[in-house]
Amino acid sequence: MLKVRIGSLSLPNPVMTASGTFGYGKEYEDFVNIHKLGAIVVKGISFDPRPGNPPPRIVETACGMLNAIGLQNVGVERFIEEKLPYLRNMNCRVIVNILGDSVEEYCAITQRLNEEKGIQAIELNISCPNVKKGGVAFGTNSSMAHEVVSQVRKETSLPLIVKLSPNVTDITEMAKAAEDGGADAVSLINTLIGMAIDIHKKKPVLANTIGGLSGPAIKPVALRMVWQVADAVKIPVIGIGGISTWQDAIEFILAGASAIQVGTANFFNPRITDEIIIGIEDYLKKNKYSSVREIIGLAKN
Amino acid sequence: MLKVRIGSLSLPNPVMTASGTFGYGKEYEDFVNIHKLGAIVVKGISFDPRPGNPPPRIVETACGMLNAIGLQNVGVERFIEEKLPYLRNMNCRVIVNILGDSVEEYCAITQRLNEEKGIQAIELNISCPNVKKGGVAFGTNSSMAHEVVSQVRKETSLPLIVKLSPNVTDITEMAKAAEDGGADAVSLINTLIGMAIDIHKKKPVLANTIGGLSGPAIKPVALRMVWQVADAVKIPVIGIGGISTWQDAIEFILAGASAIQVGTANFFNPRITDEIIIGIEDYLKKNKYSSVREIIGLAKN
Amino acid sequence: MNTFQTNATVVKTEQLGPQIYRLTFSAYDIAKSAKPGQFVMLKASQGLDPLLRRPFSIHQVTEQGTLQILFKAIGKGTQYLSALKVGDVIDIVGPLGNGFDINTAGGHCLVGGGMGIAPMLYLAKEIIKGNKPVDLKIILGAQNKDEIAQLLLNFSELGVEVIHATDDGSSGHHGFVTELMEPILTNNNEKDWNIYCCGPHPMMKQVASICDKNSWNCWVSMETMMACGIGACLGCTIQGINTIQKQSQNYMHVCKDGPIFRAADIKW
Amino acid sequence: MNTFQTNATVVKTEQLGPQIYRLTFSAYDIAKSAKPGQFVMLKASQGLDPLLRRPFSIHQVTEQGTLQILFKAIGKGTQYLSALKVGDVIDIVGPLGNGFDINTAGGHCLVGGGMGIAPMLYLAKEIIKGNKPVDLKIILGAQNKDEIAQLLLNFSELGVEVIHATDDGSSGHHGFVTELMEPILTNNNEKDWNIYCCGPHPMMKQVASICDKNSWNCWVSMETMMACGIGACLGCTIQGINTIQKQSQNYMHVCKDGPIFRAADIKW
Ligand SMILES: Cc1cc2nc3c(=O)[nH]c(=O)nc-3n(C[C@H](O)[C@H](O)[C@H](O)COP(=O)(O)OP(=O)(O)OC[C@H]3O[C@@H](n4cnc5c(N)ncnc54)[C@H](O)[C@@H]3O)c2cc1C
Ligand SMILES: Cc1cc2nc3c(=O)[nH]c(=O)nc-3n(C[C@H](O)[C@H](O)[C@H](O)COP(=O)(O)OP(=O)(O)OC[C@H]3O[C@@H](n4cnc5c(N)ncnc54)[C@H](O)[C@@H]3O)c2cc1C
Ligand SMILES: Cc1cc2nc3c(=O)[nH]c(=O)nc-3n(C[C@H](O)[C@H](O)[C@H](O)COP(=O)(O)O)c2cc1C
Ligand SMILES: Cc1cc2nc3c(=O)[nH]c(=O)nc-3n(C[C@H](O)[C@H](O)[C@H](O)COP(=O)(O)O)c2cc1C
Ligand code: FES
Ligand code: FES
Repeated sequence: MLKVRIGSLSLPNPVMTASGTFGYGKEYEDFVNIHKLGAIVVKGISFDPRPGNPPPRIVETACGMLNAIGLQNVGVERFIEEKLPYLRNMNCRVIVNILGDSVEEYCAITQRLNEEKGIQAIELNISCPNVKKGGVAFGTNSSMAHEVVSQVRKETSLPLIVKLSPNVTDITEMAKAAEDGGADAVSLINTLIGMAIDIHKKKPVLANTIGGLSGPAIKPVALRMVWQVADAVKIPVIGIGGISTWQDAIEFILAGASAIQVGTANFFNPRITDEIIIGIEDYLKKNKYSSVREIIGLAKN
Repeated sequence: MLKVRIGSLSLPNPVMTASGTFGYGKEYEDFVNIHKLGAIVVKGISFDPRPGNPPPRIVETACGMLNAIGLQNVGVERFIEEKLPYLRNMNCRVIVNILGDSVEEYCAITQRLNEEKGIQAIELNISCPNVKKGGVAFGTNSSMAHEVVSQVRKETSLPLIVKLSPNVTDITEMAKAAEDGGADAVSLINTLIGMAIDIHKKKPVLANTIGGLSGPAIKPVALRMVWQVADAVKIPVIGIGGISTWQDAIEFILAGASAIQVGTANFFNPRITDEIIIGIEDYLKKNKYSSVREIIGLAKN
Repeated sequence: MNTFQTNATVVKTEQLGPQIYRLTFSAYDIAKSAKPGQFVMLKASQGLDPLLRRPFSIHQVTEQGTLQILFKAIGKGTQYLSALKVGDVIDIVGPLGNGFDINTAGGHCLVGGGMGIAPMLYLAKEIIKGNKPVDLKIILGAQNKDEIAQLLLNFSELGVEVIHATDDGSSGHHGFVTELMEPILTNNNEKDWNIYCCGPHPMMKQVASICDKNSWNCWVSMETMMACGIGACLGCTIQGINTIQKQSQNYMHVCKDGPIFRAADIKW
Repeated sequence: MNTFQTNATVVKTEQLGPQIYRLTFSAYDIAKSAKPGQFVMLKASQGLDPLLRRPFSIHQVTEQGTLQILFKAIGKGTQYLSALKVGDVIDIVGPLGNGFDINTAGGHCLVGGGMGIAPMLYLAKEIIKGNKPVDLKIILGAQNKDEIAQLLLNFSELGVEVIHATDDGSSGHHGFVTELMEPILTNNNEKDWNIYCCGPHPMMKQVASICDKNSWNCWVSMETMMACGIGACLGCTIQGINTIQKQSQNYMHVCKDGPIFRAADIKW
């Protein structure tokens, strides 16, 4: 009843965890049946380990939070050595979120991941600045996005999901660039760029000045973008942004998402993904649908 | 102590009301000393009256709301006949927010307002779609923004404020276009585009499908944009977006805003603007500043 | 100054049915200037969630300056209100809207369904106060006995005819309030009925059509989502009928132009 | 399974000072597996504001499976908690973090300032339980008498030496807790002191430096903003010292690597 397909990838249910909000899976083993999740998208992996930004890295905002973790991660080698075996052992479906400062870095990580078993898909986080092209983010320039997607596409036959940034004038243009580049699916949205100021210290709260806004606050923007992108591309759309209840998840599916990712809500309710799976199933039963696929994009009719 | 200047316009304090959230001023006379406000920005005025969108027009979201009022307004003639005399009588500082579907409409409204006394400034809402140019919004294309600003500039010697849309990849580009076009100030942000879906009806909640997201939820995005724009232009910046407490107002001023506008907060706390004026004054005293101008952009040092 | 923002103190809390609550506040200024059919906007959270105030009809006011609302706990805001205790303070804006115009000519019939019963107690008292001898009939509807039993006690104290219906037949007429109107009102020698109605949209639509057929005056209390309650946001729109004078989109605003409208002015 | 998410029922509420509260919950699983220095994350709102859970040290646990927190109401979340009543239910995650390693060798000195006193009661009890005869000194600090008077009663029941300081001199030593450490500990024949410290950052920094000077072992309980409390968000970063093995940015995470750290590992 809950089965969905993302390109060649078949998932038992449409509920995934969003990158950077579920650690490497193990962090939630006491709260959630992690092997029952649609998939776990792990914290973004770069080629080399990254220390991340200096603290403070997070601040709470109205119904949301800002983070400037700075993509701290263990790097692809240690991920494979230290984190992947556990997830493989637990029979989890693993999607590896990758990031790079250059097309070459994205490709190198992909090559390395290709050699490993137990990875179901790769999610390309294109919100990073391209250091070679003057720091403009891959995710805000459609020709750069197209370039990185098509290069990575050449490196792997794993399903390739491209994760879009919402900080653009027209997200459908970015989605189309990803589709043209050979993506099997797009996921959206990443965080909105925001900031907060400490009025006592008279300085930005985050050491990094700006950070990514996530949580329930951004849900309306995310839902609108999913709605637009679902109209613009033929590949499946994965909805992300502020999903905190099963009702939120249903909204995204009705808007055209084939699956959803839960991010910030894991922090304030570590059991939320299990609850959402149950909630979706109940909704389908009460509304007499036999499959979640029947309601994908239904609000468009 | 609270006096600020926006170009040639001198205001007793930096607290204004945001267009569309304070009616034509009179609606709040029982709650606020409206003549003591820095200024009242009235509901957006078009040349002819507009009926607005069909209902439902609003929906609550997490720490925010979506509206699709559809720019319902009485048109410039009835505004001058029915609304302006009251505000003039009350000795309020009036900023008229104007909107149009073409450069000509913006210019025609400006010409008409020019003939009237009791208007302190014009705020150009450039978030409307340009019907002549295929419906692309003036506010998301910097050359179209430049065009409309420079044409309106020719029509009036009143201070001209250009109100920017946040739904762009780079808001500083829009701000610079406004500055180049001859704006005396920029105000930001207008609403983020969002939507909500009714999972029982399986349809968008708003009759218009999409709407503008406002309220505390968007404050981090607004503050970040004000911070960026204050660095990018030399003209004063007016901060708008989710301001609900005097602390929020201080954050925007520290980020570089010379004045602020309060929007959605008027709805849930009709007395809020008075409270913010008092709060700013107290903050300045406690921190031993003699003028609000001393703290504009202070968080940048 | 006839609208107020006050921090009102809860002086009494009652649970009248499964999810039905009644709160009494001391809010002197609001109570003093209120009239039946008007509403108040309550802040229904401590923080920013839910963000917007919630509108409630004024259920009763007293000489002592207390004010009552009657509500069903159906979501976040009303659940918050249902947990308030005596002594708690709540931020309240009102009185808002236009209220019922009590017609001095003819007989009066009040039709309340569900929480649409709320404004009817206040209205009934005002009608009784102003008109002697009074020709007043009250028709109330609810889902079941539990929802209405306690409220009936309040209405029965008025000394006028009160009849009621429940959806499940557990009390009163088994069926809809609309089924009770014609039998009661058309058998009556009084021709010129003034019908005041508040309840779910389909019920009011039905009442409006019955009144239209019988040429009775009919006023209804409309509900919409509201952000401000004072005419500033233009969000609480409903569609009026299209007359020759009014253009095709005759939008009216529930908080300012209503919540009480002549049923004949509404596009149902 | 050693971390739990539970809906705990409030079984006791106390106000111990002007803004100081103590809550007792029945949370059997958490209480059973907790150790001193660990913390819990509480949902401190009904809705989404505030959004994130709030971290609190475990103040005491009982055999019966109750768990206590001690806190100061300083903002939205703690104000919400301070208004909880017996019977209210609260969503709680724990026990979290690493807790204090109780060194079996040497004497023990607990230094708690402000709400940093919270974990000290639990720690003191555990030290007393495990070590006989016990060489335990407790030094507590607060702003004034009102803030500490009631807490002192709890500590005095332990039967060990408790001394205290207040900023305004209204009770105990007039000054900082840090001023009390050396006079008490260096005059003592015990050389090998284990210092366990929790309090405001400047105080802990000072304690760390005193310990360093005297070559005492020192553990501190660090505070940062936390989103998840379980090592998932990587937001609760602090900077560790730079050693040759560790690179220049030796970031540690308070919720997983701490909240208890060896003072010598922190970049103060
Ligand atoms: C003029 C007026 C008078 C009213 N009088 C009463 C009354 O006397 N007793 C009573 O029980 N209810 C009354 N209502 C309805 C009451 O306002 C809603 O039940 C309440 O707002 C629901 O809030 P919630 O947070 O509990 O529910 P939510 O979880 O927010 O929503 C539950 C449902 O209520 C609707 N709703 C939410 N907010 C509003 C709003 N601001 N305005 C209108 N509808 C809303 C939603 O569309 C949704 O379908 C009145 C409404 C209006 C407009
Ligand atoms: C491991 C740990 C143990 C703690 N133990 C105790 C305790 O036993 N007793 C006690 O009174 N306090 C304790 N605190 C501090 C307590 O978490 C904060 O006082 C509380 O989160 C404030 O919430 P608020 O909503 O009332 O305040 P807010 O209005 O949110 O903020 C007030 C201040 O508290 C800080 N703060 C807010 N949220 C957090 C957070 N999630 N983590 C850290 N700091 C935050 C803010 O930076 C701000 O300066 C502990 C903190 C940590 C990290
Ligand atoms: C603390 C934190 C860390 C994140 N790290 C990553 C990351 O490494 N890679 C990535 O693509 N997205 C990252 N994100 C973005 C989320 O995956 C998600 O797109 C975003 O938070 C919006 O969803 P939400 O509102 O449900 O949190 C991070 C978000 C948060 C809050
Ligand atoms: C109901 C409503 C109507 C609005 N109408 C207008 C308008 O007519 N013209 C305009 O420039 N902005 C309009 N806005 C945008 C506000 O002026 C403001 O830019 C935005 O709401 C963000 O501020 P806030 O978060 O404080 O509300 C409207 C906003 C709302 C909520
Ligand atoms: S609720 Fe704002 S105009 Fe009616
Ligand atoms: S609070 Fe999330 S990693 Fe520590």
